[in-house]
Formats: sequence, C-alpha cells, structure tokens
Amino acid sequence: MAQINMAQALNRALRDAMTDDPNVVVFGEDVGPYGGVFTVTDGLTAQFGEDRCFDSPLAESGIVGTAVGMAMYGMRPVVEMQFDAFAYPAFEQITSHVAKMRNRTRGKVALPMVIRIPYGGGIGGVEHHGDSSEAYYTHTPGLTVVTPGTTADAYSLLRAAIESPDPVIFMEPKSRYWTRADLQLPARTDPMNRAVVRRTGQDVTLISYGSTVQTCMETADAAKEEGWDVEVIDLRSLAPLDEDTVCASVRKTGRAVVVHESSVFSGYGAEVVATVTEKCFHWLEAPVLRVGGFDVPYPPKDLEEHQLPHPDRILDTIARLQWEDQ
Amino acid sequence: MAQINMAQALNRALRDAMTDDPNVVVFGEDVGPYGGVFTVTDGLTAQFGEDRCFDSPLAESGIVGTAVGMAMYGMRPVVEMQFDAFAYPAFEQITSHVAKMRNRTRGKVALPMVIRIPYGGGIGGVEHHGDSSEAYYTHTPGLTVVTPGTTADAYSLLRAAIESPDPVIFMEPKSRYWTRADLQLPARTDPMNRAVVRRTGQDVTLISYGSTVQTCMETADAAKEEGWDVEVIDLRSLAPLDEDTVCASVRKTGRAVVVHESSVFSGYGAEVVATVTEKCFHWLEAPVLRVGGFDVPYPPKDLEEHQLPHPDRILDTIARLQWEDQ
Amino acid sequence: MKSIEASPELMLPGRKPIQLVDENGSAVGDLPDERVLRSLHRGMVLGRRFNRQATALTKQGRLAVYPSSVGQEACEVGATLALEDNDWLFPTYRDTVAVVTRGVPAAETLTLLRGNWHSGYDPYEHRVAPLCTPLSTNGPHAVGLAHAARLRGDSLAVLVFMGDGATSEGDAHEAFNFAAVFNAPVVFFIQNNQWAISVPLAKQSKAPTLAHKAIGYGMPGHHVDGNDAAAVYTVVSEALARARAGHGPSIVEGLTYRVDPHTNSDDTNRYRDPSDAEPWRASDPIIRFNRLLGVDESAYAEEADRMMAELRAEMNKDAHVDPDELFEHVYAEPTPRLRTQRAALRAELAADRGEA
Amino acid sequence: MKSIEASPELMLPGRKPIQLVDENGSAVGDLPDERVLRSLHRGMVLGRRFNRQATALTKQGRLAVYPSSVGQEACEVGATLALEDNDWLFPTYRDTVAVVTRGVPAAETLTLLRGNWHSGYDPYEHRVAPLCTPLSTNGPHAVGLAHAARLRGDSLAVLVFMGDGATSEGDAHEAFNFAAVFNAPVVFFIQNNQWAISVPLAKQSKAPTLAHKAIGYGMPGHHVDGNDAAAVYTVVSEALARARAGHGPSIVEGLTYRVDPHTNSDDTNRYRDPSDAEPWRASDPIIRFNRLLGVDESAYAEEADRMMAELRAEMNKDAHVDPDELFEHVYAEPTPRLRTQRAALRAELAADRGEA
Ligand SMILES: Cc1ncc(C[n+]2csc(CCOP(=O)(O)OP(=O)(O)O)c2C)c(N)n1
Ligand SMILES: Cc1ncc(C[n+]2csc(CCOP(=O)(O)OP(=O)(O)O)c2C)c(N)n1
Ligand SMILES: [Mg+2]
Ligand SMILES: [Mg+2]
Repeated sequence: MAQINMAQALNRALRDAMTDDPNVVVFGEDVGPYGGVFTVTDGLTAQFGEDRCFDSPLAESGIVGTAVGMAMYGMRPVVEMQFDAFAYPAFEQITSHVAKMRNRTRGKVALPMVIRIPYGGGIGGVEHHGDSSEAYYTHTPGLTVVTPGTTADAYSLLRAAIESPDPVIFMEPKSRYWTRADLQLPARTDPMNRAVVRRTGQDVTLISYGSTVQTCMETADAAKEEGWDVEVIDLRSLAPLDEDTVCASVRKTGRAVVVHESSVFSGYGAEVVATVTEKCFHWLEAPVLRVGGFDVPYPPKDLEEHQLPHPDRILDTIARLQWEDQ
Repeated sequence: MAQINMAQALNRALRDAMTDDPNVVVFGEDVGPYGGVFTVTDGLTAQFGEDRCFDSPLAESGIVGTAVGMAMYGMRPVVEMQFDAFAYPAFEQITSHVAKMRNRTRGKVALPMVIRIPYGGGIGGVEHHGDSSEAYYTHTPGLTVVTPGTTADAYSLLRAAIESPDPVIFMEPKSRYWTRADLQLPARTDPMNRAVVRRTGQDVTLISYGSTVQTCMETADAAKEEGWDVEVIDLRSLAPLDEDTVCASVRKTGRAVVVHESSVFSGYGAEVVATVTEKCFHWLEAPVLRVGGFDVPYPPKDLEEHQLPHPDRILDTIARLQWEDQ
Repeated sequence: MKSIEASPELMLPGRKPIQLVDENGSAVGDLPDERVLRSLHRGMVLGRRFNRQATALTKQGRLAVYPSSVGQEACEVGATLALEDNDWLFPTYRDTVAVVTRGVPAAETLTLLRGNWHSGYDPYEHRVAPLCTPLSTNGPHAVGLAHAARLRGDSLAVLVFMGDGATSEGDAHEAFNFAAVFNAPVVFFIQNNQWAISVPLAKQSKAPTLAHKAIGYGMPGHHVDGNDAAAVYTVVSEALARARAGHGPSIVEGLTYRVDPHTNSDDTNRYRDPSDAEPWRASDPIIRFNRLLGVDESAYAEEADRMMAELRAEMNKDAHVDPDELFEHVYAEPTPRLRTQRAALRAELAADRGEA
Repeated sequence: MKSIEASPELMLPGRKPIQLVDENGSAVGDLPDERVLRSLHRGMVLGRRFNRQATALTKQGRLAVYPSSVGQEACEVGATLALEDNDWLFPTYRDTVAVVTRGVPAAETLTLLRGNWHSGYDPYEHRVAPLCTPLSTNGPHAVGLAHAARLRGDSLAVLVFMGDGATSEGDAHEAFNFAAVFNAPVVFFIQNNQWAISVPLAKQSKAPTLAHKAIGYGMPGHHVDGNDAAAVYTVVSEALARARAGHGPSIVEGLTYRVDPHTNSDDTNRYRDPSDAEPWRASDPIIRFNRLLGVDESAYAEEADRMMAELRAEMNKDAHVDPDELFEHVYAEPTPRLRTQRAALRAELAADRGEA
C-alpha cells in the first residue's frame, strides 16, 4: 500500500479519468504547467498535452460558461475554481445555466461537467480564502454537490463526479489536502449518492462531511472517555442527501449533532436538522443541534482556531442533548 | 385613506427618503425616466434630477460595485436588480464586499446601501424571472435581509432599510406589487428586525414572509372550517431572524409550518425549522414542517400554479401535524 | 498584405458602417449572388410576418410575451443565412426570427415565450442553442462549443447574437477574451438596435462604435449597416469563413434600430419620442430589398400566409404540459426526494379531480 | 487640436511605450522637476527595502504571506506619487509599496498579510481603500467613489491598480465602462507585470497592448514603460489632472515584470525559465534612477534602515486580537445571535483557562 494524500488522490482521479475517456478535459487558472495552486492537476499537461489540460484567462464566469459550451458539444470538462470565494463570479453561470440546462431543454442537453471548488479554512489564508460556500449550491436544484471526507473518497467521488451525466459541484476540503492514507488506487468506494457510517455507536450520531469528518472521528474517540458511544456519518453527497442512512442512524441513537465549518445560520446543517426532525421526530430524545462556524465572515488566520469546530465544542454540544431525561 | 399598492408604497418610500436625505441616490437598469420595469422608481428622475436617480449601463456587478464605492464616500445608494436571477452576476460583489466591508475594516468603513431585488414567481414570467433567492443572502453574514408581506410594511421597511447603517438586501415579492391597501403615508410600522403576529390563533403557527404571508392568511381562514385556529407570523426580517416572536408563538401552539415560495431543500425554511426545534423542542407536539416550492428550477408559466404554495397544500401539511396524538 | 497581428489598426472598424445596398435599394458594393439576395429578401419578409404574427398572438393571449425584431430583420436573417450546416447559432430571447430562419419550426421557437416550457426545440437538431435570457451569458457558451469543436478537429464556426446592452455585462468581455486567447471559431454578432429596454446607446457606452471593442481583445471588429442584409450577410460570412479556417474570432456590429417596444408589454412613450424611430422606419431593410430586387413582399405572401396559418393552428392548440415534467428533467434520474414530491403532486391533483 | 471624441484614434496608445528615462538612465523626454525625481527615487529605494524586508518577515514567520513587487517599484511609486492629497487610491494585494508610499504605516499595511485582521488601516485617514484580493472587484468601487465625489462637486480623482491578469475579469470591463459612461474621475492603472501567478500575458490576452482596450470604452489608453518612474509619474499625473478637470477616465498600462515569485510560497521553476527574468532585471527601475540622478540607494540607507527597524519592531510584537472582535464588526450592532455566540466563545475560553 502506498501512502498518498488527498491532493494526490484527486490528481490520480483526474489522470485516470482522462486516460479512460478522451472527452475529459481539465482547465482553469494555473492548472496547466503549474499544476494548480494545490498541485491537484500536477503533471496533467505534460502527460495529456495542452489540449486536454490548459490554463484559461483569469475569469471564473468565463471558465464555467466555456465549460457549459464544451459540455454541450459532448466533452466532459472538469474546471477548477482556485478558491471558494473565487467561484462567486461564476455564480450566474452556475445557477442560471449549469443547474438548469437539462431541465430547460426538457432533457435534450445534458451537462456532464465538474466544478472543483477547494473550500473551507484552517490553512491560515487571507480573507476570501476560507469560505465554505456549499449551501449556496445545495439550494440550487439541478446541481449535485459532493465532498470527500477521506482520501479514498477523494479519488472515488471525483471519478464518479466526472462520470455523472449531471453537473457536479465538487467541494474539496482544502485543510485535508495533505491528509495521508494507505491506499491502493484505482479503487472505488461507495456510490456517489450514499452517505457512509464511518464509525458505529449507540448513543449519539454526528453527521458531517468534508473537513469535519475527521474532526468528528476525533471527537468520537474523546467522547468514549465521557461515556458516550458516538456514531459518525460522512454524508459525502450533500445534494442529494442520503436520508435513509442518516435516519437509520438517528432512529437508533435518538440524538444527533450536525457538524460543518460553514456559518450555521441558514447553512446546510439546517437542512439536515429539518429533514432528520421531520423523519425521526418520534425517535428523538433531544433536538438535533448544530456545530459550525459563527455567523461572521470567515476570520483572519489568528482567529480561525475559534471559528472552526473542534472536538471540545462538539463534546459540549453533545452534552446538551438532554441526557438528564434518560 | 388612500388605496395604494405595494409598488406605489415602495415608490413613496424612495421619494420620502430622497427628500429627507440628500445622500440617498437611486440607480440601476431602467430606473431613470422609465421608472423601473415594475414602476417602483416612477417619477424620481423627474422630481430629483438625473444626479439622484439614474440609469446605469447594463451590468449588475458594476451596479453593486459602484454602489459600494458611493457608500464608501458617504452616500446611501439604493440599487435595483431588475429580477431575482439578474442579481446573480453581482454575487461576488455582494458576498465578498457588500457583506464584508465593515468587518474587514474593523468597523471603519460602513456600507449603508440597499439592494432591491424583486423576487418570486406567480406573474407568468419566462425562465429566470421567478427565482426566490433569499437563502443565498441569509446565509451570508454581514447582510441584513428583509422582505415586506404587506403594503404598509413595504413603505416602512424600505425606509428603515435605507436608514440602516448596514447593507440591506430588500426582497420585493413581485406577485404582490399590485396588492392594494388602505394606507395613509408616511407611516411607520414595527422596527425592521421584528417579526409580527399577523393573526393570533391557538392550534398551529404558520411562519412565513413576503408573498406567502397573504397565502397563509387565506389558509388561516380556510383552516377555521377544518377546526384549526391558526396563528400567522410574518417574519419581515429573515436575517436576523426574530427568534423571540417565533418561539413565543410556537411554545403557545406547539405546532408550526414554515411557508415560502423558494425550493425547500436547503432553503431558508430549514433555518426556521432548526431554530424553532432547538428552542422549542419540549413544546413541540409534532415536527415543524415546511411548505415551499418543489426542488426544481422555477417552472414555466403553465406549471407555476403547482410550484407555488397554496392554501390546500398548507392545510394538508397542517393535517400531518400529529393531531391524533392529542 | 500586412498581417493583422503586425498591424493592429487593421482590427479597427472603418469610419463608416459597411454598406452594400443603400437606402434607395441601389448597389454600392459587391453584392452576393442573386440566389442569396433572394433568400435574404424572402427570409426578411417571412421574418417580418412572423414578428407581426407573434405580437398578434400576445394580444390574443396565446403568447405570454414577445420581444419583436421588427426593423432588425436584416440582422436576424442576414447573419443567420451566413451559417453553414455544421455551424451553430447561439441566439438571445429577441432572435426568434434568426432561429426560425435557421429552420426551427415556428411554434417550437415560441415555447419559451408561450410559457409551456422553457425551451421548445432540440438544440442538436438544428444546431441552435436555447434562446438565452440572462444577458451575454450565451457568449462563453458559444466560445466553449467552438473551442470543443476545434479541439476535436471539426470544421465549424459559431455565431452568437448579443444586444448593444448586453455588451456591458462582464460575460460579454470574458467571452470576447476567451475566444481570442483560444483562437476559437466564433463570430460575435452585436445587434445594436440602440436601445436596452429604455436605455439608449449613449448611456450604455461611449465607444466610437461597439466594433471598436475588438482591438482590445486582439481580434478584428467590423461595423456594418444592420439594415442592409447584403452587407450583414457578406461580412458575417467572411468572419465565419475566417473562423472556420482557423484564423480566430471577430466581432461584427450591425447598426439597426428597435422599432417596436422592448416587448409587447413595454410602453415606449415612457422614454422615447415617437420621432426617434422615424429615420429608422425610412431605412427599412425590406423596402430596400424590394427596390433592389424589383419585387415586393407579395412575392412571398402565399408562403407567409401558409406559415402563419400553421403557426396560428399550432398556437391555438392547447399545450398541456404534464405536471410530472416538473420533476423529469432536473437530473438524468429523479432523486428520491423528487420522486416523493412527484408522488405528492400526483396525489394532490388526483384529490382535486375527486379521485382520492 | 482635434477633440478626442471626434478622432477616436487619439484614444489609442502609441506604437511604443512612453519613456522619459531610458535603461541607461538618460533623459529621453521632458522630465518632471528635480524634487519629484528625488522623491520617486527615494520612494523606490524605500519600496525595494520594504519588499525585501517583508519577504524576510515571511521566512521568520512574522508574516503569513507576501506578494512582492520587486522590480515593479517604478509603477508602485510613480503612480502613487502622482496623487494629490484629496485623491483616493484603490490598491490590490500586491500594492503594499504603493500604500506605504501614500503614507500608511508599514505595519498597518501588512495586517492582512500577517493574519491578525483583514485590513489594518483606516481607509479614510490616507484615502486608501483596503488591499483588494478578489481580482478587479476594486474597479467598480473606485468608479463609485469617483462618481459620488463628482456628484457632490468635490474635486478629486481616483487611482485604481489592477494586474494584467485582473483585466480578464468581468468586473474590470464593467468598471471601465461605468467610468466612461459616468465620466467619472478615475484612472485605471494596469500594472502589467506579465504574469498572473503562472500564466503569462500571451495566455491572458491577444490585445496589441492592454491599453488598446481603452478605445472600446471611449477613453484614452496610454502605454508606458513601467520601469521608468518618471514616465509613469508624468502620464498618471496627466491622466489624474484630466479626470479632476472633468474630462473623464483613462487607462494607463505600465509595462513591467514580476521579478519575484507570485508570493513567497510560489515556486517559479514550475512554470518559467530563470532566464525569462534576466532582461527585466537589467532594466531595473532603481538602477536607472541611480544613473539619472548620480546617486545610489545609499542616499536613503539611513532612512530605510530606520524604517525597517521600526517595522521589524512592530512585527515582532505579539499582535493579540481579542476573540470578541470576531463579532464586533459584522453589523453596526451585534445581533442577538452574535451576542449569544460571543458569550458562548467567552465561556469556552474561560473554561480553557480553567475559570469555569
Ligand atoms: C443579466 C441580465 N440582466 C438584466 C436582464 C433584464 N433585461 C432583459 S432585456 C434587457 C435589455 C437588453 O438590451 P440589449 O442587450 O440591447 O438587447 P435588446 O433587448 O435590445 O435586443 C434587460 C435589461 C437580463 N435579461 N439579464
Ligand atoms: C476573482 C479571483 N480569482 C482568482 C484569484 C486568485 N489569484 C490571486 S492573484 C492571481 C493572479 C493575478 O494576476 P495579476 O492580476 O496579473 O496580478 P499580479 O499578481 O501579477 O500582481 C490569482 C489568479 C483571485 N484573487 N480573485
Ligand atoms: Mg438593444
Ligand atoms: Mg500580473
């Protein structure tokens, strides 16, 4: 088994997809010879040539819009937004075209394309380099939104996203790019639209995705000492949400906390709470709570430790789940 | 009392604000001599001159970005996005600058500006003319998001939004522009950040805003026949959310349904559900449910009757609130 | 001959709009052959009738809204007929006449504006993208399709329509620049009808002409009399040929005028004097061609009557859309949640019908 | 004299970049007066030292990241010194030398890059907007401020910096166009350092020069040797004066070179040959001025040493930010929810300190 990190797994996924399907093309800002600011596209131009992996002018709306046209012609473009906040210029193309093309043409025009967005904080970046923007996309019908929480999923989900007949927003937890795992690639994990139980437990379910899956696993370890047997779910797919897996767990444990980096207010966690509450109301011992970023713009480096969910804060929240009722 | 409609009330609010404060300027697409596609800026150029109300080139990011610069210089710009989906090109300016300027400058630079966005469907518009985009803004810390459900509030909330020291996203329910009310202006209603109980009831709380407040009022009438005494809350301010008013009601009734036009998945209603569930868990007889648009791109005219919440669908949802348990 | 890269001034448009047929219908330059002139004339006559018919349909409540291109038919038809079979067309909401000229059935073209679905035709059948409403967003799409074709080695060119107002949007700029940098086979046809709803060109741009934008991207810009179908056809044909031959994109600005209101629901009296339109009515592209060819609209009256009768018949049919369709096309397969929602709506409708 | 509107070709830049001092330090045009030349020289020397010092601070872990402008000091200093007191400056993340030249204390300028807060100075104090990271988004801000000033009748001009890469963004285009249409007193200074991270100018634009974009908006475009501080100063001064006098905006392109990596964490070997930088090192703006003025950097050594010592002292201080500040500036008044969150964080931190 080789030790590889998430950035390498993503790179390998692109490489394998490009090898398997000549319609897969990669482009964006600095993804060519440079290999991307996070090295995810490293070596692709050298291996596949300038026609398959290339730099574009610096304009995100242009990048996404161009990808739309290429997908209309039968290609499978995979584009990179350099950082989360730099996908915002492409918001109109994403919401008004990428998400809607199949529907507006009554199924005639499919857009099999992937928009890769490194997201989240924890890397000491300056402003606009730490946003968690997933909720903007999950609220947009027509988009599939996925994010890997593990290195193995990074490979597998990206392959699946590229193979999907629908456009996929692929959120990459940038603080986990360098997380290493023992992994023999190629290897596929579960289907793209399925959540996965990463750790089983009886007392409470932590529901998370992307960068905070690992945080929840650490929390589960720590929780043992407090006497809580914690189950951890990695959603993997945010839209659609795998309600069955989530609800099966919560019905078992009766308690749940949703954990993500993003600001809590009107964030994706609210959907998880609302769905779980609706579907599992009679099984709930306590309200489903959320742990996420404060409702503030993503803070500067020196303050980000406070913004990001950490095991202590999650444990404190678990402690609020009406245990005294039992 | 004069009979005036919501568009007229908004027009009057702009007029009065411009009269009271020479720093208030209005601009955007077709807001000058034309008076706006919904007549909201009718007559302002004639009354205040081209320097106070003017047409800009056709570019929403430019409009919002220009307003940022004007606000930095001490003006209070009020800009119009012609339709909901045409605010998307301005998304980067809104999320990365409008929402963040005060925070990034540690309070040194305030941006007292208003972005008016006619939103929602029900007017038989073609694609991109019926989006409900409020959730994109409510999830963005630094923005205040308000929407009037009544003609009186249209006037009062817009005045308050213009007077606010913070940037306000002002969502105008376009299907209600022509709703008439007996109204003597100027007249102020409740403070901008407060929700209002539009109708008191004992059995169940309908929580809504904008265009569907009226729908909920109609539902409440119809519910009487089914034996339900319905309380209706008009949120008015989506961000911040007036938890106190909402929770006081739900603690009383023990049941609630959130109603909005927007697609339900990952929408604003999820936040209301999550907040209410967390704060009122022990008072709830049933899960808080949501009635909203299906999770599809806003449909063409011929299908929009199915997409929009209507009293029957809300009644059906009320019926699902575990009444048998009582 | 100087290469255009070595002599950037060759990218600038000429001092005056290119004209081949003047207002009196006299040839003032090298005309395309007779066969082409006749199809331009025919297309414009049918296009005008289509415009009139569609506007009438709005009054009869059979169309929700119609943005007419009356007065702009030389642009709509001239540019579109310059396309070869393999080429693609990316229209805006106003370019229904172009779409019909390309061969899309009239009723299918109007689906969006009728309100039964968003887009009514199969884009692959006639190589016509859906009518595009968010301004200038079709620009990058056109570039992408053109670039994909070039990468595949397919010989084709792409024609994309934009209004004068749309050139102000960021996406127009990004499309121009991507096309130039990628050397993509695209022709940007800017239909300058001098109004963006109520906003006149002078409040939209201070450029000497919109074609002067081209040099800022390193491509040629042409300024054409947009009421002269022969000039539009010729200049766009050359630009498309250049693109197909691998020499890159161009901008062609057709100077014309929006004679009708923005749409049927617009009232021009709120922002322009009726006299503003007078000079443009006088330079009507059809009258010019009547004079040039010595035949008038009646030459195509029968064909037009037939086409309009067919269109009316189509539009008078009830266009019932199955509510299930709400959920069918959002993804390749409806998600579980969409299936649940579909079931709920079906149940609701069944109950309404008293079936529950 | 022909008016620029009547003769659009006057909006085009000249065939060669404007130069007043050549690579050998010889005057080849009308120079600004001696006092100005000396302040340009001084500013560049201090700026270079600041660049070097800031890069060193990243190695010492006192700065999170630094985008150096080594080699670009003639642009940074020349354009900024052209500003009058009332004028405003809108910099990008790379323009810390410009900001320092404008008078903002060095440590305050670096707050963003240090990571203790987003922006460290009061924009109103020196009339300098915050360093702007989202590319070209500062363009519309500059236009808005300029337009507001014009509406108020205040006489001032606004200088906004953009990189060559940033010109590709839609916001650059919208800013150019709004400025021209509003006749706003703005000068767009495009600092063309020929790279956008790893992407060379040739992949960014096919324009003959970036200054050729100006004519597409109906404003003048100037192309300047960006390593000649005298030329940059003179051309920007004239453009600002023109703007202040009510004659509208212009684009000035300064042709220079990014000698250092994009930021300290970038590795140029991944995308360019070290030899690429050689010609530009040879045309170093400071050496040129050393020769012109017959004095070298040592003339400002003492002042620079003092400034750098102060900066180091500031940067070595612990810059503790109260976590409460997370919540203080989001709105004029923290919302109830923010107050709750602040209280929760306070409690958490108190517990960590063992106070709970
Ligand atoms: C992004 C966007 N903003 C605003 C609108 C609303 N709108 C529809 S048509 C129009 C005017 C367009 O003018 P122009 O581009 O000149 O085209 P024309 O209508 O004259 O054909 C406007 C503002 C839109 N469709 N898209
Ligand atoms: C909207 C946006 N997209 C992407 C980025 C990431 N990014 C930061 S600097 C840079 C290159 C900018 O090049 P240029 O404008 O030439 O300025 P320079 O760095 O050379 O000074 C990129 C792509 C960004 N900051 N903003
Ligand atoms: Mg127009
Ligand atoms: Mg650069």
